Parts: sequence; C-alpha cells; structure tokens
Amino acid sequence: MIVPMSIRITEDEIDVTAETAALTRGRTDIGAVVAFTGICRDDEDGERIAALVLDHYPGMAETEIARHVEEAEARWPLLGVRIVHRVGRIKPGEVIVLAVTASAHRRAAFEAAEFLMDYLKTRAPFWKKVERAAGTSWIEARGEDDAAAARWRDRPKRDAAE
Amino acid sequence: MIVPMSIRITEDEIDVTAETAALTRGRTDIGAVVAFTGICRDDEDGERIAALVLDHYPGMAETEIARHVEEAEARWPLLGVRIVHRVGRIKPGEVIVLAVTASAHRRAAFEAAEFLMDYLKTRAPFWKKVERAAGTSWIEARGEDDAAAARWRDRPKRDAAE
Amino acid sequence: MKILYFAWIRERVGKAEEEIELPASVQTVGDLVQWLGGRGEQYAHAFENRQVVRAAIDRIHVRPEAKITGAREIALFPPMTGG
Amino acid sequence: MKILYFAWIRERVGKAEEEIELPASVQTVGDLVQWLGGRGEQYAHAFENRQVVRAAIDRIHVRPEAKITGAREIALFPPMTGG
Repeated sequence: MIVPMSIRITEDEIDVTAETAALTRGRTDIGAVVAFTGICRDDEDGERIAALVLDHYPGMAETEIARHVEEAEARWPLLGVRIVHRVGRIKPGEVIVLAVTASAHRRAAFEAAEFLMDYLKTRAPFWKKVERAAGTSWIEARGEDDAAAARWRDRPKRDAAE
Repeated sequence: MIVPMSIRITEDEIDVTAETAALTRGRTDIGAVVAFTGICRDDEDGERIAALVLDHYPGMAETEIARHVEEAEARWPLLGVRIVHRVGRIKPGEVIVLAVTASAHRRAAFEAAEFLMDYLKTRAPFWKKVERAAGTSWIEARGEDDAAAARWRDRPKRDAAE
Repeated sequence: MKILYFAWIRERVGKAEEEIELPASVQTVGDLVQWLGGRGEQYAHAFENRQVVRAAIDRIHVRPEAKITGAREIALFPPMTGG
Repeated sequence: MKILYFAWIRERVGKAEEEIELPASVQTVGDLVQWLGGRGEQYAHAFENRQVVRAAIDRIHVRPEAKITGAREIALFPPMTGG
C-alpha cells in the first residue's frame, strides 16, 4: 500500500492545524492520529534565551528523514506520516518540528511518532544554536537522545498490536 | 506546581486546534506537546458502519478521567493536560477523543498521552455502540486494551527522562 | 438504593435507573447482581453472565466482593469501551 | 573533492564549503579529518577533537573508516541536535 508521506523543511512558521488536517481530510480509515510538536522554550539549561537558530544540510536532511519514515512504515501499519522541520531563526513559543502519524489503531501511531522523533533528534542533519543576551553557543548533543534512538534498534519489526 | 488541567465531555464536534492551542497559548516553558486524536473509522471488524453512539456515566466519567490525569501528573513532569471526550452519535471521520499533554521534553509528553489513552480505553465509563445497515450492536472490550493498561501498573513513578 | 444501568445492561433491563428497596441479605455487589438476576426475564437476560458485569459504588470502580452498605448509588455496566 | 562544513565546524573553518585537491594518502574519512586539521590554525581549531566529528559521504552517514574513493561530496559536522 502507498502510504501518504510528506516531508518538508521550511523557514516559515509551521501551521500545525493545516498540516494535521491534510493528513486526515476525506479519510475514514484512520482511527488514531498522534501529532508531536516540538516547541522553542525560553530557557536552555536554566538560562534565558532570545532565539534558536537552526542550521541544516539541505538535500541530506530530507532524504535522511524520508529513510526513517520508510523504516517506520515497515515497522508499523501506518496510514499517513507528515513531518515538517523548521530552520533559521526560531523564537520561544514557536514550533521547531511537527511529526504526525496516522494509523487504524493508537499503538502504531504512538510508537511510530516516538520512533521518528528519537531518530530526528540524533540522525537528521540539523544543528541548533542558542542566542542569549551574553552571546551565542551551539547546543551539545545529549547522551539520552542517543539512548532513546538506540532502544528501537533491537526491536523486531511489526511488533505493535494492529 | 499547579498543572493546568482541563477535562470535558461534550456532544459537540471537537475542535482539535482550539483545544491544543489553549494548552500552549502564551507559554514559553513548554518544549513538547503530544496530541492524540481518536477518530471514528467507517469499519468495525471489517464491516461498514454508519455511526458510533457513545453512552457514558455522567459525573463518574469526569472524576475517573481526573483521577488518571492526576496520576499522570504524579508520574511525569507535565506542564498541561487537556482531555475532551465526545458522547452521543459520532459519524465516521469525526473525532471521538482528544488527549493533549505538554511537558518541557518529549518523553514525558509521549508517555503521559499513551498512559492516559490506555486508561481511558479500559477504566473510563464510556460504551460504544455501532450502527450498521443491518442493525446496532455494542462493541466488546478488547483484551489487548486491558494488557496495554496493565503495563503501566508495574512501572515505577517518575521514570521518564526529564 | 439507587441503581443505575449502562450500555446493553440498561437496554436489557429496560430502564436507565431505579430506586430499589434491597433485602438485608444483599450485602455485596455480587449479591446485588445475583439478586437482580432473579427479578424477572429482562433482569435475568441482563445479568445472565455475571463475569462481565462491572460495578461502581458512588462513582468509584469496585469489585464484586465490595460491601454496598452506605452506598448512595450503585452503577452496573459492561466492560468499558471508551477512548 | 567537494567538502562541506556545518554548525560550529563551519564557523571555525570560516567557510561553508570548498573544493580541495586531496593527496593520495587521504583514503578514509578519518584520514581526511586528520589531514584537514593540519591545514592551518582555523582547521586545527575545527578538528581539534576528532571524536566528535561526524561525516556523510554523498549525504549518507558514514564512519571514520569509510573510504572516500569516488565520493562527490563529503560533509563534516558535529553530532546532530535537530528535532
């Protein structure tokens, strides 16, 4: 089955509603939708920030995300996936990333969304820089994100209840 | 900390956008939002359906959901929870339930949303009846939903990475 | 005692709620379900499979062995299928 | 060979990409990173901690021991922090 998949990288603000609606419009086979929204917080390690600036590797970012979406589709019975990642300067309260998964039942939608986010955090070529009053600095990768991504590696495929 | 919590049971169509926006509006401490949407499918066990009719126990439904939201807030560092459950006649494509969780980081938001849905499925006093061309019938509880809810029971509290 | 019924138990009993004077011998939820089952054809049908009947006393889930003393309302219903 | 830099590696090197003629001795990604580190102060600073440098050949993640023969573009960058 061809699963509708949309991957987009944009400098514009992300319209969560429109993106989510696009996945379910006119469909009556979808029973569960999980929408994860990653939002720019106003602090990083307890320090106030003015903005995040996201760098990315154009071309590789899209294909790397697509590879993981295909992997998710092989693991879970999905009916749709939509990922939008913002780049450029992002202010606190604005959406950085949106990952929406749709399936007939909830478990597949939940697991696929979490899987995609774990991989986006550690394998997709994006880098975050923090703007503070005192200057700018690059965010360091977190070991716990690697651990979160690693836990999917040893799991058999199609283990989610359909 | 007081976590904004909203629980609502309604006969009207659920506005996912407005509900989700209400949770994050004006906030810059939220880094992750997970919105689960349960949607009425047009088939049940391979048979075409015309609608679902949801019965519930007014009064108990709200308090039972509130109890589980409090449990979720004790387990994960949440910054907001919003649950809307529809009752009455629901047509294919329409939203049955919306559960939105917000936290500083993604793991807590994902786990809390999944926890709440597993409990809503098995402990909240709602009952689904299916309308088909051939007549109506009540949906039977699924053993896998009980299993899904049971897996949270043995987990220590506050085990999610913050 | 106020007794509420939901879903197909309500449909089989033929009413959503009723006020019933219970005999002293009915002490637990299990006793109540058994006693109701003896109240006529519709009740017998509603409670024919006691294993699947769930109960709440004053809006809190309870097991069949729960005492009903002091209860304001008792609800009887099939396994829940919300969400 | 086209070499791309991202994030703080780009800032330290002082450019986003460059075309470089590599000596025959540079056979793997690890060789490349070591060789680049010897190209002057800015490169030395960018590649001072080789453990944290990640690489992609033609937009696919590779390990330091990956051969660079036949590559069209090689990207060097710190661990990713997207999402």
